[in-house]
Amino acid sequence: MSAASHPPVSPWRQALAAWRLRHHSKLRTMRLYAFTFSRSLSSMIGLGLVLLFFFLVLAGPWIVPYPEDATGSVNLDIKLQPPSAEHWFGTDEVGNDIYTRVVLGTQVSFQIGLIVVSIAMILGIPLGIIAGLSGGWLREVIMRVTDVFLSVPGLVLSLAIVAVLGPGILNAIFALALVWWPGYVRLIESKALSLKSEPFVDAARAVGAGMPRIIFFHILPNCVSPIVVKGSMDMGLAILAAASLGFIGLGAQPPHPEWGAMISIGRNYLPDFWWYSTFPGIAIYLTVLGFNLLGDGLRDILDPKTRSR
Amino acid sequence: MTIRICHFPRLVTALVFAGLLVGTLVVGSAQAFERAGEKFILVFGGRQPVPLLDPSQKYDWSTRMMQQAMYDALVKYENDPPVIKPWLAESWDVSDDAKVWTFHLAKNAKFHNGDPVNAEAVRFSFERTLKINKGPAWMLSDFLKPEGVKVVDEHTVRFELSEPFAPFLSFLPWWYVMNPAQVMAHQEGDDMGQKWMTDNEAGSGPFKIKRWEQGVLYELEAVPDYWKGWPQKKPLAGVIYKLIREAASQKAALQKGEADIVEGLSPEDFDIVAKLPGIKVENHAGMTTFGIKFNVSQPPMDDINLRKAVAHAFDYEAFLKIYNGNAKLQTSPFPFATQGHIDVPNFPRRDMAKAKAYLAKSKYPNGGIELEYVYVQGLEEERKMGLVLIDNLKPLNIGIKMVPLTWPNMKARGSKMETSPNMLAIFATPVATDPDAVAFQYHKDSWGKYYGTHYYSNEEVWGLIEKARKSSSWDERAPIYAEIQKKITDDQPEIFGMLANRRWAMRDYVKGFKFSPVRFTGEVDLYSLEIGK
Amino acid sequence: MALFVIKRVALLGLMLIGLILIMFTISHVAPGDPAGVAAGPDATAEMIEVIRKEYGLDKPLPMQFWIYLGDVFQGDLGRSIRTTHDVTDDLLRYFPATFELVGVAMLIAIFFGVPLGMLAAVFRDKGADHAIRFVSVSSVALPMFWLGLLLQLFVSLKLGWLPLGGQIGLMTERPEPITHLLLVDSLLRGQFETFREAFAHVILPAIALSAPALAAIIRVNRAEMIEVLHQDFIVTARAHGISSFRIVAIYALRNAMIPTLAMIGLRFGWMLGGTVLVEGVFDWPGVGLYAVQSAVNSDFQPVMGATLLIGFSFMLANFAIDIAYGWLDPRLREAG
Amino acid sequence: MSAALLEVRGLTRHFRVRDGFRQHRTAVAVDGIDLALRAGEAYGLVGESGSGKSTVARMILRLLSPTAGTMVFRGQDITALQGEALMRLRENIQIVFQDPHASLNPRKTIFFSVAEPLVIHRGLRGTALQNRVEEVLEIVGLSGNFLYRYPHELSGGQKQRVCIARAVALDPKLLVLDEPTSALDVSVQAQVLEFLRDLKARLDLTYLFISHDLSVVRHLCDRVGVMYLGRIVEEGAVAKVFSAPDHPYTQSLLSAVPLPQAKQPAGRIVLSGDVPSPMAVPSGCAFHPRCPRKIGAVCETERPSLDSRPQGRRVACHL
Amino acid sequence: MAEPAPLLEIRDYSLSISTFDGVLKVLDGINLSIAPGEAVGIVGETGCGKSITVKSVVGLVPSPPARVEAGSVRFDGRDITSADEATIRRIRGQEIAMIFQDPMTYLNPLFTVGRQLRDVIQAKDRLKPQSERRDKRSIQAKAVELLSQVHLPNPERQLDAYPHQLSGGMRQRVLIAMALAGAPKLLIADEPTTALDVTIQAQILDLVKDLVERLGMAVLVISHDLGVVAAICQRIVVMYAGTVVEDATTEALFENPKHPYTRGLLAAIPRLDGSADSLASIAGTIPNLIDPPRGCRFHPRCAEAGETCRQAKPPSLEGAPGHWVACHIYGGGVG
Repeated sequence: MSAASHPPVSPWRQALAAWRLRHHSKLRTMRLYAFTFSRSLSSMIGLGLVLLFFFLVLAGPWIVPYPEDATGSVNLDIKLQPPSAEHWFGTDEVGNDIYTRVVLGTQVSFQIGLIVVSIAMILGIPLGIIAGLSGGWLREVIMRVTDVFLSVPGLVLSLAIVAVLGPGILNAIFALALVWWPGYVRLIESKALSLKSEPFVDAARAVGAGMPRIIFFHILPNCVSPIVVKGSMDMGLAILAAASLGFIGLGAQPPHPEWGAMISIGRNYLPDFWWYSTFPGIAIYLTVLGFNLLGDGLRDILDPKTRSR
Repeated sequence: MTIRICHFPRLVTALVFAGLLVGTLVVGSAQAFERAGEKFILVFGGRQPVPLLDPSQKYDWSTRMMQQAMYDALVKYENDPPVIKPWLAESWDVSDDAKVWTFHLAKNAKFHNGDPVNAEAVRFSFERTLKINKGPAWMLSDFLKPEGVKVVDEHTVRFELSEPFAPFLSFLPWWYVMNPAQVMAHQEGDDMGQKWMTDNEAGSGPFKIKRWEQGVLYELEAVPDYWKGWPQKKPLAGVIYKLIREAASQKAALQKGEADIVEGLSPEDFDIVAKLPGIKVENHAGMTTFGIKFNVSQPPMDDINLRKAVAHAFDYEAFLKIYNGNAKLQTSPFPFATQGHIDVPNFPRRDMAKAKAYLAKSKYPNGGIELEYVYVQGLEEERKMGLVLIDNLKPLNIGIKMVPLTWPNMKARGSKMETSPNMLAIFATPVATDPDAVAFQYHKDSWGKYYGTHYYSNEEVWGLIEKARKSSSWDERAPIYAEIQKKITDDQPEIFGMLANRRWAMRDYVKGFKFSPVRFTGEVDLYSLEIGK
Repeated sequence: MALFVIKRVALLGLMLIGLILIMFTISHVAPGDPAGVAAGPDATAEMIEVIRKEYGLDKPLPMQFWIYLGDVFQGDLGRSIRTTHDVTDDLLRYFPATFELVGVAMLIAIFFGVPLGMLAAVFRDKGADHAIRFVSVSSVALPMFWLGLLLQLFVSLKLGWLPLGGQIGLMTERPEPITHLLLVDSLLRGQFETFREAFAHVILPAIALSAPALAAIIRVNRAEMIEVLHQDFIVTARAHGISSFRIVAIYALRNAMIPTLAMIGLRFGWMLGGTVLVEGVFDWPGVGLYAVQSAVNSDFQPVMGATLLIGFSFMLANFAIDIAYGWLDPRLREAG
Repeated sequence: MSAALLEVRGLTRHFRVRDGFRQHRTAVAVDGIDLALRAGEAYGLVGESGSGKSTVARMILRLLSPTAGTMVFRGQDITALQGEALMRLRENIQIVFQDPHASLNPRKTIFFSVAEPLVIHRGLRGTALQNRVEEVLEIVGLSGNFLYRYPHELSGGQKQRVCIARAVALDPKLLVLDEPTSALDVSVQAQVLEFLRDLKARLDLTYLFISHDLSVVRHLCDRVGVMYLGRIVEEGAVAKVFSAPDHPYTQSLLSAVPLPQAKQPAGRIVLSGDVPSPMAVPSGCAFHPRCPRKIGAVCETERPSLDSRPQGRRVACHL
Repeated sequence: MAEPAPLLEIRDYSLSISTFDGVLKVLDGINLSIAPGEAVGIVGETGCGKSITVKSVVGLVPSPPARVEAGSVRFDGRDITSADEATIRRIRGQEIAMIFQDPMTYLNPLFTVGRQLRDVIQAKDRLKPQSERRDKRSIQAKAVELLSQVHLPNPERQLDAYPHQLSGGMRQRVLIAMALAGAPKLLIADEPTTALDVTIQAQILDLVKDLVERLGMAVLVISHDLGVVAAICQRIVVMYAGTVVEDATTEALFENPKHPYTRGLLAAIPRLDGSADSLASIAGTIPNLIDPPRGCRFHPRCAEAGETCRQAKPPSLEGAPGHWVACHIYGGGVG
């Protein structure tokens, strides 16, 4: 057999083949994940809802019929009209298209969810690692402070914070992030604590691995699954919490199309103008449902304890 | 792992059974509302609590409604247009310089505990309010010192003002008379009974407290032998003020007959309930003006041309639309019911050509600025006005930043010239029908108050205001107030808005409703009401 | 045990101080002027000063904290600046209603959550399981204020089955207080009509409030039941011919109840938090509504008081759960 | 007697144990043991659960610090080594744990696990690293296509080989084997044991072999120490100790093992009672409550010392 | 041979379990019989199916995912292959008792020993006619009696103890006491001593042996440890990958092992007396049961395998009296 008889193999292809060999196991695991995930109807519904949500976040301004209605425009002549062909979800008290506002509300919710969860992770994960690995007084201090924060229901604490700072989307985000991080400390601390006594961590110590190495190569990679699962769930819950603040009147302010605030205003028009508070409510429900189902599905595939049947 | 369970139906049965149990408890429990005894108790469904009953400490519409029911003042506002009627005072004299006022008290007036209402009680009540220096104290504190109230005899009391004050009488309906014996019996420290008076009354009015459940309801009981008697054939047995915070609940309560009068519905809801059988809506022009105050002391709103541009760009019709026609646009800085109101000629209305012309003359000929619009968080109508502003000012290339603040924070912002926002939405109800009560809002001494956040400055106007309040002759005062209205309009310290109608929805058997525009938004005079069933 | 309790109580006190510190810190970065609020709309500068002195707002911060801390431990939570009421009095007045609401909601959540979780575990991956899981996930995702509005709309307004809001009918006299809990008092006083009315009033808000807890209890109970049913000792019981019902309803349930109990404790706190949403919707005269009303008006002392009360109740609940743990789990009951 | 590679004196370890609601109690896991490993030998440490044998292993690796006692490795006191010196020690002493599955990071490839010591100590990377890892895996009999697999894809025996590969990657002098085969099936155990024997010869290793399985120790080790409740009760050459145990505990231990043969030997000693808790170690000779040959009060009051007996044996018994 | 009718007889029993990866052919034509009063051991490595065989027979393997593909099970003269849950439970309760590997996890940690023991006694009583059921008092007495039967010191006091308060050996005794509650005809001991220390193991083995002799019940011991089985049993069944490869008396098995797997297994065991100089190991690994090797399931690891071994499943043949081997070599079919 001569070399000429083969078509020349492009280096790109070679690299790909090498890459596939190296990551053979990972790819297989991914395929397994995908397969397991796709077999669960509820997970797929969750994924679908979350994808829809992200689609609306990105494409919202281009697909809504009246984008200016989300930035404070007034059409008092058509206020409070029931759902119709022009206004799928009806109009609100100043004649804005509720469909437009609900769709564009995804952006507000997405911002809130993402920022709250990110801040919570940025604060919570390092503190959790420190507390879990250090032990002694440092752990005590971190965990006790965490306990204090967790001893008040998050909604009440954020209510108090917003009450002081004044209503507004930024203050709401700040307040929610401030009450959200302790959850991550708890999660990571307990995970780190149990990982710390795993033989493979002992083994790493025995071959001379230092603290940073143990944290970054042994503890953190094994915390990824619970973080991903919690993160997904928390996206939904943070959106829900922000909507709750909006409902009380302390969250996002007009003309921001925030769902909770819309329901809050809409309830003044119940029961005769039912569509006003109904559609934002459905939007919250579906979004939170989506993130929850997705989180559940991720837990099923990432957490080996529930994976084995 | 699945377990084959033969006995599981047991569990299901238990669940179903429990459900049924709950069901039997509930069915039929939503019973219709009934009135007790031969007499009727009227139920008023209101949204605002009455946290603090003491007339020396606080007034707002719900509080004053209760104070008016339980206390008497020397005089009382009634009717539309409002007139001042003798009440505890049967008559009064005033010196020519409007400095000394003498009141002759009714001889049969007595407090709920039987003590007579005498000159000493009046003196004590004024002294108490002035000393505590809260609530209505500001109305008179500049002219009346505690020492200025003199007991002449058992039934005569004299007020000696430190300087002439023509509108004196118009403020007196809000100065209620309390029983000194009861108040001082509950003094803690030197609080003059403030703590006790929060949830208790010591009045002589037509009603007294029966139940006082903070945050839930307040029940009043009629005083059968009220010293002034009852105007109606079949007086009420009492009134329940029920806190119903949600519009939907208010409507439902009204429909089911669980409430007889409700206030504070949205304009749409009033229109809807008006069409329902058995329900009528009282609809009256009020004295509350809605305006958007500019801060004229700070850039950019110190530029009169910008102010005029904004005022001419604003769509005044939107007010009428928001209220479904149940509002009246202002034609002067003064409300219609104020004495001496005139229709100011060329009062600003929407005119984009003019608006652009004014803008061109201003320092911001091409717009490009963003103005802050501060309003009370939770006030629907103010929020909508904000949205209207955004919409209206877009063509001028002026942006609006809507900032909802709680009332206290908003007041805090407005209390300093530097922090007072570009635009501030204010509902203001003058406490008296005398024009001074409105005109004085544009005086330097009002700066920093919630109605003085414009920091309006015009020496000439100030002079006129001072001159008018010292004169006791109406003929002399009337032209001055006409002049004041025109001058203020010229200076455009605010967008002069509208006066929204006051509306109450009530069952059609509620009779004896007497409207008076000088009362606050939801405030009803409970004294004359009856149930005609 | 005594030592344990003492330590826990000490910890409780420490956490309470921590909470007070957090709340105090939060409250003192406030931009508004509390004294100005109290003085009322037409107050003059000197009127405001009077109030500032009266509320001790003129003292330095650490001083104010120290005073506040002392006051809290004497049961004095300050005064509302808006209403001049004693916050402690207000809270005492409103708390029984909240407690009752949360109690009923928790009973609903447990009463339905535990059996449903069990059913779902037993019929894992069958229709019933899917249906129950759907209910569970939905209950989390439904905003409870919106659920409350829907319930009002359909059950009260449309069907007219249950009252729209409030704790009791207008004309109904409250029973002479014994426990200050309406449901309990009306029963103790033998006023069954009042009880029925109060019960009818509590159902809808309690359902709205219980939704997330119901979901959580179902979820935990299901997961734990599945886990427990996989355990070896279940095999022992089955191998000895003990009936399936007994195995599931007694053996496995007791084991699954331990984590469920932890969830219940956690949810108790969240429910207390949920009252700020639900009480407003249903006009329920409780602490949550009080907190929201105060928060919206920047009246901070009541918000602080309510937060402390809710936090403290939550801590107490968890304390109780810890004790209940010992009762359920002999491994912890050990030793005196 | 050649110089000891590792010499342990009075090694002691206490644990603070949480016991229900009650607060901490002290458990004596290791109670002052003396031990000397000669270079090139395989020393077996046997005992039942709770005897403290694994704690000894962890202390030698400095994964746990001793409560008391000293450890000298190749003439250097390693009891309190820190930093750089500790790193160097870990090049020379390595450990293989009981559960091969748990001792491999489930999120990392085999390559990562085996490479880890090489990266840390030798700073290898790239091809050099790859070559050395393959070489080491070759030593333990695993060919290169295992490199990018994850632990869950390997069988128990393969995983244990990976663990051994990681342990020998740095050419250590002493290998501590903590029950390396107890999680494995008999046939796999046989493979691993044979391989360990072979490896020791090839790499010139010294083994500290910890096990509860007497037959395995008998098969692999030269000398054996028997532990009971944190103390060594008997020590000596494997063949001697197993054929003629001196300590009553050793005797009953050996006698208790059911043999895979048709006829079980007659006269088995079956001890009564349970092993006492390390939180309540009996006074005197810790074995006295169960001892079938207790001679009297001295056993209850006086702790027997580990005395040297002929043929290099040591026994701690009053007999 | 005049053997008594077997107490338990498993014939050509095949079982499959469906999993995520596919259908596991867990058991393939198992034959096993136990005579009354006989002590039989099953040995084999992890995954050979020894545990699932008995669990399946007594209905402790949930179905689905498990499915009996073929075969029959007779117990005490009755065919129980497809008996309903109630029947199986009756047999489990009354006639077959089981003890398991880890005595800690097989006792409910939240209930006292007494409660669990009384529940078991009561459950067994329920299967009897009303008149024979015990009252509360005699249930308690029975519980005490059972505990003393397994030589648990202070039986009355131990009834109030929780499992965690007992040592491993004591827990195993409690489990044995539970097993004895119904006076079973057959005791199945699934790895009864694996979690125990050697000295405790000896105690339990002694106890079991003693009980078998005293009560005259049959016992089936499942273990991976040939020593444990040898200590109790008269007959040993060797399993490999879901098949029975050899079935012989203890003596015959150790003296004259026939199947290559049995021989490999014996050669792999390190000896306490040091008699094994080097350990032989069986090459290769346990096959994947989703797609097991055709023919003899051992053939890929068998040094002596021939073509027949790759093609046909070897029948079980009685090479010597009572010594059954499933191997083509002994059927003369290797070629």
